[in-house]
Amino acid sequence: MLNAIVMMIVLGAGLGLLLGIAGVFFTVEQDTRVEQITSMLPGLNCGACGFPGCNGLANALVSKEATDPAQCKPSTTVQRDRIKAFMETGVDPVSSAHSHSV
Amino acid sequence: MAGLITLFISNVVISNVVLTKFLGMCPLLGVSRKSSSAVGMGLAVIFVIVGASIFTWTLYYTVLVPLNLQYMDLITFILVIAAFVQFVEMFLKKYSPALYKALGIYLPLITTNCVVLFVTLDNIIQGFDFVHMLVYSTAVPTGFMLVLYIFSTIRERLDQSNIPNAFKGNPIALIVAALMAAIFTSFAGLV
Amino acid sequence: MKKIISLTLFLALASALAGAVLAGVNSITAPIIEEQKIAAVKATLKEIFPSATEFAEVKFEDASGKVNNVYEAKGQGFALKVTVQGYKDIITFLIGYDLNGEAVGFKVVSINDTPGIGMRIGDQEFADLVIGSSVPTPVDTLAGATVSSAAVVKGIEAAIVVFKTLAEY
Amino acid sequence: MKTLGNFLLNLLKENPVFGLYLGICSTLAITTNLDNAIGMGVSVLIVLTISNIMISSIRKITPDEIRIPVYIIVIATLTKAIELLIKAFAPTIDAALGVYLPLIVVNCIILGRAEAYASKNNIWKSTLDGLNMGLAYTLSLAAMSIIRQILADGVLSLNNPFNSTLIFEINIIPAEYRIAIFKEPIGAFLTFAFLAAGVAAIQNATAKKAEVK
Repeated sequence: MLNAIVMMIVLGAGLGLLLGIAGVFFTVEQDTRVEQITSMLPGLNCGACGFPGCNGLANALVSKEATDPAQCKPSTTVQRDRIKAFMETGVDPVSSAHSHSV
Repeated sequence: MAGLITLFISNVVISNVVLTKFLGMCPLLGVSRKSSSAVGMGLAVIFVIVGASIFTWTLYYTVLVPLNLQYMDLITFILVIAAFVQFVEMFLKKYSPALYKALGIYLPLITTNCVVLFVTLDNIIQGFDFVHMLVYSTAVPTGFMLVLYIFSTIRERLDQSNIPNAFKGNPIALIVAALMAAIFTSFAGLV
Repeated sequence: MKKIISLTLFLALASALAGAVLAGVNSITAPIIEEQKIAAVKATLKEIFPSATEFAEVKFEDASGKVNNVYEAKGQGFALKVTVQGYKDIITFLIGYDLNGEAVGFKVVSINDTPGIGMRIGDQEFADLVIGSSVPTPVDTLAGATVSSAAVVKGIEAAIVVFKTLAEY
Repeated sequence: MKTLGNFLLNLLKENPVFGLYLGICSTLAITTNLDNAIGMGVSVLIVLTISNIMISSIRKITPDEIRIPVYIIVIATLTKAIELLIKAFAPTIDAALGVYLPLIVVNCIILGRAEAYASKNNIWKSTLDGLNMGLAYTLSLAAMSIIRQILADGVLSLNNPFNSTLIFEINIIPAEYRIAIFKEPIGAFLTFAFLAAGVAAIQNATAKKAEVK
């Protein structure tokens, strides 16, 4: 029991630290829109859209290689409309709606 | 040596991981639309599986077995795979943008690719030593890449053909997979 | 920096909880799983040696690599668990020899072979062929299922080699 | 009655397996008979529901950057726990499902629902979602396994997984007309392709109807 807990603490902390540090050292500037669209997709990375991963679809959407977020099969209509609105206006309807209400 | 070659060939063509064990179906249906992305994906999977196998095999025999924690295999393996994939992705993005463009973009897809977890678990189930583990973990994704590539070339042509409406897209791809499975069965007598 | 530490701590905490849960479940299930394994082997051994009461796993040497386990039925004979490569998949079977070297039982433990072709080695017909054989006169192959049955026959030959080292035959 | 109708409609329209192609690896692999399909379906149902509950209950304290690793830890823990319990209490299911049991971890349905639903909704809703999706998955597996088992073995049967006694067995197709190929990978792909095409046809038809209206 104790073995298991200690081993998992070490592993979890080790991997977390590794990725955390890597995240600081390896950051690369990216079109922020790609990141924003990626966060609006379901994040399954299932590949059903035909692009390599959610990031791939987001990239394609930004570069106009893909036009319809409905290519992402697992996404809901709410998510699709949000992405569409974001691509047309450059403003995230959800977060801007929040800021208005405040 | 002969045993190793048999192991390699039988896992590339005979007990092909996609066509007989049905693993890695998501990328097969998703990334197989263009043959160039099939090769990129295939190479990335080979790299990740070999890397992840070395890590998990070592972890299992140097940490889990001595501590009598064999039942922690699943959770430690999946964590190691997820971290390894993410680390490689970040590393490539920073230091080799060219390689990242060719292979790296497929990396996030791989964490949820069941072939990776399958190979790492199977290395242990089959009781492989280090060398057999290396051969096995190269052979399985090679078979995956082979099928992915053949599949993508067929699909490029399928796009041009007249298909019943309901079968458009994935259903016809699955029919193609069925035919390929039938063809690959005939390799069975090879070894 | 602060962020890295807090994230790491969260991940470590989550991992620790997971470890605790799994260790808990394992401590409940481990003895039951162990019992199941022994019970499963015992049931098949009992089919081969119905009158035997005591079974024990024995150590052995096998150059062919086909024989996995050997069980001794005290005063009755030996049962050998053998794994071979069939037409496409792996076949595991148990074969029992009494102390006179006569095959007294044959049971396919697991087979995942081509249905319609290889499956026949799991049939009673093949079992009868094997049970009629003995150490000096091993089995012939079964027509129509040559790859699978040839593999099993090779496995039986390997079992005979091991059996000879164990029994004073 | 209306909710049942809605449920069935959703089962066809938003079927996680045949509509969205989620979790198809295990669907193709283990649907050779009804026993395996039910065993796998119920395992996924349990893991999915509990993971939805847990992820929903920690959704406010989970840091956004590491939410995926945290979800993976939760799901992997549950899967291993289920695997150990099945090994202990239903060894026949364990023997039949083999390595596909631990592979539940990478079943896209579970991580997908965690990310798309449970991380954004309250515990009660997430529980319902887990049950709903899990049931749809189980029914899809059952449908596919029934077709394959009848065509390949000519019989439909169900065993009690805890003591492997036969619950029922119906002979449908006489031995000489059985199609053994449906036990094989080819049969799995074909059955899946036709079921998926059927679902697509229904989706197309309802979409057309909506357009006409």
